[in-house]
Amino acid sequence: MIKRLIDWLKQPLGLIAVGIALLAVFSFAAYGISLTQQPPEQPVQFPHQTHVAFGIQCLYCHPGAAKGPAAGIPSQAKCWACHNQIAKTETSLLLAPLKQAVLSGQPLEWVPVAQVPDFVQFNHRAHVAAGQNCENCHGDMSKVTIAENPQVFNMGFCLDCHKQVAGDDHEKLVKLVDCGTCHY
Amino acid sequence: MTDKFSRRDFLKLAGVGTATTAILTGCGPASRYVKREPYMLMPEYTYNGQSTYYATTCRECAAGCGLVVRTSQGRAIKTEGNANHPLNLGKTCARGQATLHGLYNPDRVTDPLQRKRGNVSAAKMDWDAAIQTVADAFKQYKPNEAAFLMGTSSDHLFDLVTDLCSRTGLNLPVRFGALSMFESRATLAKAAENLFGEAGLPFFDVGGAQVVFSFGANFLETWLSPVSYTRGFAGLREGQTKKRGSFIQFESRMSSTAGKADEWIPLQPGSEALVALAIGRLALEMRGGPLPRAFADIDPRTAAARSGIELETLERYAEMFVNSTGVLAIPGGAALGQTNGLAVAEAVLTLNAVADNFGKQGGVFFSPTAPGQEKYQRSASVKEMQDLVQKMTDGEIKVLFVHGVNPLFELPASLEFKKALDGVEQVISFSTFPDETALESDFVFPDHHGLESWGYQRVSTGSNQSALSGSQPVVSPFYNTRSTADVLIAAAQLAGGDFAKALPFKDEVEFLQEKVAPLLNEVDGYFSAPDINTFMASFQQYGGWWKNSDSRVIPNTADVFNRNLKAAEAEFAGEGEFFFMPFVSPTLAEAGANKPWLQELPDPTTTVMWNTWVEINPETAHELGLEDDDVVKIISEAGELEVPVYRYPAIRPDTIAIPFGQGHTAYGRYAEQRGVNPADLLGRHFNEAGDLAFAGMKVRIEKTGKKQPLSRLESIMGVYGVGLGEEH
Amino acid sequence: MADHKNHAGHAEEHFREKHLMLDPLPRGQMNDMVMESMHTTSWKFWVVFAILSAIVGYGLFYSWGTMIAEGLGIAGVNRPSYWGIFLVNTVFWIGISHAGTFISAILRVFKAEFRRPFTRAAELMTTFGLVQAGFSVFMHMGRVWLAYWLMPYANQRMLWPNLHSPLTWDLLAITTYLLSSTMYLFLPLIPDLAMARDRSTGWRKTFYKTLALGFRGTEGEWAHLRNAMNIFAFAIIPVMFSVHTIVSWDFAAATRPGWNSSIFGPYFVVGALHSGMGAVIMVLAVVRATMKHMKYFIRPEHFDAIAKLMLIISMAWAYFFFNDYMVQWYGGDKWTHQLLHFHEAGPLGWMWFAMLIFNIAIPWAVLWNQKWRSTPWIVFIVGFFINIGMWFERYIIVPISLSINRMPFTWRMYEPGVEIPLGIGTLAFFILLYMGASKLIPLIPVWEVEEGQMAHELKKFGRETVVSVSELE
Amino acid sequence: MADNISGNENSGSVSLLAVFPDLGPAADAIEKLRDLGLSDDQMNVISGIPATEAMLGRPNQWTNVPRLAAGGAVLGFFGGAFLTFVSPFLYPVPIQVGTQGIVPGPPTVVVLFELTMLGMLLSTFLGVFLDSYFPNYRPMEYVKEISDGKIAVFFICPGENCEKFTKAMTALGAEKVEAAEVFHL
Amino acid sequence: MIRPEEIKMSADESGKWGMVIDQDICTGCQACVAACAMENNISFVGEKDSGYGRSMHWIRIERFWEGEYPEVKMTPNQPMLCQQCGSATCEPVCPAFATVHSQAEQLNLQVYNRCVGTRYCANNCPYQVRSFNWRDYERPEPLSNQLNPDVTVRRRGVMEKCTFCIQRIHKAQDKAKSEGREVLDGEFTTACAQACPANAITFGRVDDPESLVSQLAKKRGHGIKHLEELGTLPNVTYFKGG
Repeated sequence: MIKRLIDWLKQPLGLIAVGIALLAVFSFAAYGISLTQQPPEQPVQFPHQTHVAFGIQCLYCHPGAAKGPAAGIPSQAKCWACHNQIAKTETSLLLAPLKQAVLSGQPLEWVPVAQVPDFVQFNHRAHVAAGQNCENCHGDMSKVTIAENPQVFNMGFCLDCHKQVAGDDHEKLVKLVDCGTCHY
Repeated sequence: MTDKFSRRDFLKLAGVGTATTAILTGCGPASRYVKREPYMLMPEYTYNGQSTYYATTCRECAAGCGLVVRTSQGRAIKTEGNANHPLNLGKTCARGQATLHGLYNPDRVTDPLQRKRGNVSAAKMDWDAAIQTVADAFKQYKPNEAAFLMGTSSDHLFDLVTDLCSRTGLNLPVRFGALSMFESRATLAKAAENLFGEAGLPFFDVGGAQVVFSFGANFLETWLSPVSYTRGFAGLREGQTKKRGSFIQFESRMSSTAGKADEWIPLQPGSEALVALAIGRLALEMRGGPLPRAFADIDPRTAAARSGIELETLERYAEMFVNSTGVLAIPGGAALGQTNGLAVAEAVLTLNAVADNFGKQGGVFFSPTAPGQEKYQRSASVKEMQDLVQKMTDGEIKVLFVHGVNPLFELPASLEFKKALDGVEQVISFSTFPDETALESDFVFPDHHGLESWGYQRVSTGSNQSALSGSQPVVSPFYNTRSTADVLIAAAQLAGGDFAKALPFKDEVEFLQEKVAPLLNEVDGYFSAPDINTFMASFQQYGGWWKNSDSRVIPNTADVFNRNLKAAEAEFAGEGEFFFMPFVSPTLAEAGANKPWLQELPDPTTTVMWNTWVEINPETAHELGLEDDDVVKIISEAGELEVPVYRYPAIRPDTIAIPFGQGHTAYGRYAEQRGVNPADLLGRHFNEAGDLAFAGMKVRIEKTGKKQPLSRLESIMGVYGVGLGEEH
Repeated sequence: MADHKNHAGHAEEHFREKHLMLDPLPRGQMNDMVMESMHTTSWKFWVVFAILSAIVGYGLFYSWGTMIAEGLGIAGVNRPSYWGIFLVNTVFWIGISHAGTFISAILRVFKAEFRRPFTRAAELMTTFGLVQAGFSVFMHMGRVWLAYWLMPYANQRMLWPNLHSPLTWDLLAITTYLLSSTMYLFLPLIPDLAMARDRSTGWRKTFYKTLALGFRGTEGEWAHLRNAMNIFAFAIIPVMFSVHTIVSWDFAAATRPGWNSSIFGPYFVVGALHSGMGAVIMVLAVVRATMKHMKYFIRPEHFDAIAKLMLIISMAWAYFFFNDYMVQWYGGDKWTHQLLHFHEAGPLGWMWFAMLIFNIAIPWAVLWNQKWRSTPWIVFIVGFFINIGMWFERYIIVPISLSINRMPFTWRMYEPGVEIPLGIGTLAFFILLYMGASKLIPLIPVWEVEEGQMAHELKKFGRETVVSVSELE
Repeated sequence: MADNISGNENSGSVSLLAVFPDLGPAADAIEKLRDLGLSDDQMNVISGIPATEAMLGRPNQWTNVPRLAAGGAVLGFFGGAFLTFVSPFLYPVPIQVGTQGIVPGPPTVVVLFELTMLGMLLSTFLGVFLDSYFPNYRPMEYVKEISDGKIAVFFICPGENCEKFTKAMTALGAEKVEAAEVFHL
Repeated sequence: MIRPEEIKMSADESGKWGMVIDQDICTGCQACVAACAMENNISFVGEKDSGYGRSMHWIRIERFWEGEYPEVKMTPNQPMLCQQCGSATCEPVCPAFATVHSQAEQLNLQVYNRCVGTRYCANNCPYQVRSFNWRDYERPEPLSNQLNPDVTVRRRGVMEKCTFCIQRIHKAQDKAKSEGREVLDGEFTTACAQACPANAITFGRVDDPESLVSQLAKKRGHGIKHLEELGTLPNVTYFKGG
């Protein structure tokens, strides 16, 4: 029985079948991996590009980036400050969750998009102070609705930039590639 | 440190931080689908990921150290000392550090509860019903049928209750705490009154002294204000006077304070007064001149014989009095907790007169009274507690309100507080924790944790400056708890009549403002303000209000030498052959057992963690055939308990010692069923000042044949050589 | 074949009885005997197999799984004994593995003819022992799922392993040794697999055919094989020495009292051989007693020969032990003295004395007697004691010595926890693998035996008949 | 190469396998075959024991194993050298541990040694595979008696004269001489 | 890539951060231990494990006894923590480069995420100040609210040790940088030094002769460094006093 199956698989048709099966497995795996790279489901389909188009600066909503480690998500009060003056807020389906959250006093549960592992101590302030623009890491927000990660925040991404920034300054390089700069 | 104003609307913060969930995943892969809740309304001064620091007051003991609490995203992260605060100058003890484990303890009372006494399970109530219950209790009973039993902190609530009671005719609140019991504060105050004509807590300037004689005072552990006395000790050693000061401790067991002494004198328990007087007399004789009356009756030879100290040693100490400046003698601890405690306190205080150090650097002062305080108010002695217990037992008290104290644990079992509770119709506990007393109450209306609370605490000793330490919430309440002050105010309003008039406040903060308002007119303050709102803002920002200048009081010493001093020896109750020496665990104190990191802190002397032990001299243990970790039964006239042995090399062979702090039957998962409570062994014996003679017991030891390994940080092999094999 | 018998025609009868090499059987018959020994399986085998499988399942896999899930807390390791029985077992199994190489490589190089029938049996021990050593060392890692970080490859961040660390050398050395000993097991096995291929049917046929790789025995194949085996025999000896030396450096390179000793390398190597020879002789005794036809191949002369080696190695071990002890005793600092005293007089002092009795006193008392040496059950017991003694030696070196350091405040005894089922699991797994292999792999290298029999003859010098060996290669 | 001469591929010639009970006759047979005009690469000996070339009177077998071993050793050495001398400098700033040099002295020797040996032994092993064309599961000339200790002399007779060769072999003691059975190994 | 001669060897240097501990005034009160645990998210391990040498204290206070009763004396309390050796024996033995020398801060780093848990470093630490996460120690809710977000929470199988509160170093450096100045001496300190009621612990720059630690070391003069004879170049100086 098994022998016959093996023999059949050795036929050209069988080989094609094997090929198709393998292809299916690989594409399924690739799909699975790509799923993990999709931006997650958010409570509000927040259109970054619209806000950027209105000329709102990143730091207006994420002021922590210039001050300390976390950029932060704006408080609902901040959203509402503008939105309760905008007529569309009353009608837009997109904005219904915001309205509901503000009125009911329940916080919106955002899903973090840009994340580093817990064993990495990242400080926004130092990076902003060093002249890094938001889009260097987070991509161009005028082109996306929900924030996406243009790249995986892994150690290579960090180190490549650190090395480049340090250039020929050895002391700076030592500081910027020191394990203890990020891991403690 | 950044100083930030706290605001009332801070309490409305709904957002809890982002980092919690992320942090919980630890070193593992960051969970991708973490939820982050933003602030509903972010305070202007807050930035995400940045810490905000709030000044408040530590409520782990009554000393009133100033804290600066680091908060992040609405969570309290770390307590640090308030560097401006005159009591602790930026320092904390271990308990102050671990207060966060009380705040975020998994076993806190989360809601108002009604329970059948003794039942662990309880029904949740809402706060309206709770307030109604309190109001009903006010109205239902006659004023003298209600009693408040309160802890030693916080003072603002005590003031509020005092106001309530005095204006409505309720019984005045009684304050109690095991720490003040073991400190024999009543004795110290009484001795001061007898000697100086004024009751108050003496302040001993250890830092300015050159020689310190301590008669049992464990001032580096829990005594009065350990943080400030530790600073004083550092000053003694570092030599504010350019010379490393000496320190001699008389104590039958080497406490961790005695461990720092240059000389530890394990004198016969009960002979402290003799020794103090003998040293004084010898010194005065060396100095020449007439002998004052106080020292006339003592015979140094007898004293030496009775105390077991060589006469030469006493003479050597007497020489120190004669030859050194800045000699200081401190009475305290177990020396006062004996039947002759008052005599000891008076003798030792009088010894200071030989050094003539009153009101001088390195000498004895009166602690400054706190701002707005007329005179030192001490908490109840155990004798006074006994009176309360008697009234309860007799059914004179119908409703008992308990806050900030856990009498079922802290009072000696021989006082039979449990039985007394049976005579009370309604017991209402305001405990934050499901402690033993809360478990025996009909209602538990949980107060906020200290870090969630408003309030103030008077600094009663340890500081040169007159200080009122301020509390403010550093985080919004974590559970459905409510400030007891608010509950009482609301209940009083609900009860109406005298009650409503007695507490005519909107809430606790308004009460606080009224209380601190007189300070607006005080001069020499750390800050001043034109109006109450500005004042409160600064009060919160700086963590209290204190005077800038040294406001210690120089005692009136006119009659000190001319009194007749009794050099009585202590009497010991019970049949046993061992003196029994309970002492407060330096790391746990009376209320630390529920905090896991305090449990994990090794005891400074034995390095034991998570348990209770009995200290027995190795020689004695050898005679009794006891090894380390053997469980023995300790039997006193009042009770018995089983506890594992720690062969302690620095204790008199005729003395055994057990730390107080463990032995809870309730109080959360970290405290329950762990260790024993030595207070169970204490009988009802008092000294002349009404303090418990806790060190006045004699006990027996019986072997049980059981073993219970003690968890020690130290190596029993490396430190004691046990198990290393015989020497070559 | 008959010719050989004729050549030996004059030999004394007892020579043939005694020496396998002088008691030739036709190759075909020997092949059949070996095949039959593999095929004959009694119910007892399966009972033991099942019991061992259960022990492996619980002791090794379930316990290890639990430990991975819960952390090393369920083991007995603590401060200061950060390494416990895990490392004891690692060293022990690496020690066991030394016997195979010693017998098949060193004895091959020195043309010790008695090695021929049991080289395979010993080499199997090398490979399977190393598997257990691997298990033991991986078990002790806190995050074993990241163990691949130790491999010398650059990860995504171009992080290479730390080549300063003795553990990295260990990894390289053990990998080298495991690979090379497996290859060295396999090369001489090819002709025997071809033999088995020619004589089996069904799945066994497929199995042997696959493993035999198409070996026929042409001149070229033999020449390549011979060459390779020669290279291996020489090259694997330094690898073997280096492995246990490096294992000893895990300890000797540390700045710890009692460990930092330059004699540890050879001391460990000799110790490894000591336990390894003990284990070989135990295995041979069991194989001889339980498997069909093995009494023909494994004879008292072999036990005699191995036991002689054991005696010599025991003496060498005693020499190195004393050497280490003497130097530490004489020149050691106070911590070293404390440690030596602790070894002898501490709570586990009995272990130190047992070690000396098992490793020195018992072998010396028994193995001087040729009759006892030639009695399998006696040498089995001696081998058993040596292995216990050597395990004790490692226990003294690892957890007991770790108990004492330069910070007396941290001294503490070590009490094993889940290490015990794990350790028993590795032992059971070793036996299980061996039992399985004994049914799948020809335990006797028939071609080597035949080659030896061809080379041996009896020769008369005057009145005396002696065995003479021709060098065939 | 002699291993692979195959009658099937040389159409018109016949492969024969003469099975001898012992080395001596086999060596004689080879001598005889040579006398009969066969060259050394037209014959091969298949045996169950490693009979040396000298025993059979055959030219030395060429084997690449020692050379491959040496080559592998060199490769291994360079691998080790890469790890020890190069890999520490592949970081932006070399990682410092203790006060040991970035390239530590004695540990370098250890790593070099282990990787050299690993390279050598691996390549020796692979050398056997390469030189012997292992694994090889194609049908080959073989008789099972070989693993019973018989010596088979395998040769190619150039077609017409096979009778002559068979006779000669039988005369020298061949137990059987037959057209080489293609044996599915 | 840079050339080897550019690598600084800390043997020639005095280190950067250091500590001075005055054992004469250390009262053994454990405030430093508690402060350290709170600051650094150290797990508590419970009675059984803590009594079996598995407590996670990054700093422990050692005390011994001298003499026999009644002449017995407690030796000066000795806070023992990672000495941040200039030539640390823990570093070379880690096969995974999980414990390395920070060339920027001259500290011994323990990189938790690189640690595979061989525990060789702990064996080789002469001070025995490394603690290992033997289990995933439970931290029941809501205790985790107290966790310091600046410090990684360690899980089972990872070695950890005192970091000289490197998160505070970084914070101070970041603050100083944002204000365009150097970090001032005493601007920040470690959690243990901050809590110590006796001020027995002083932390600062040992390579700055003007800093308080350097001044103290100079003033007291006869400080000792533990196990200095092993060549570990520890950066913690002890004063026994008395």
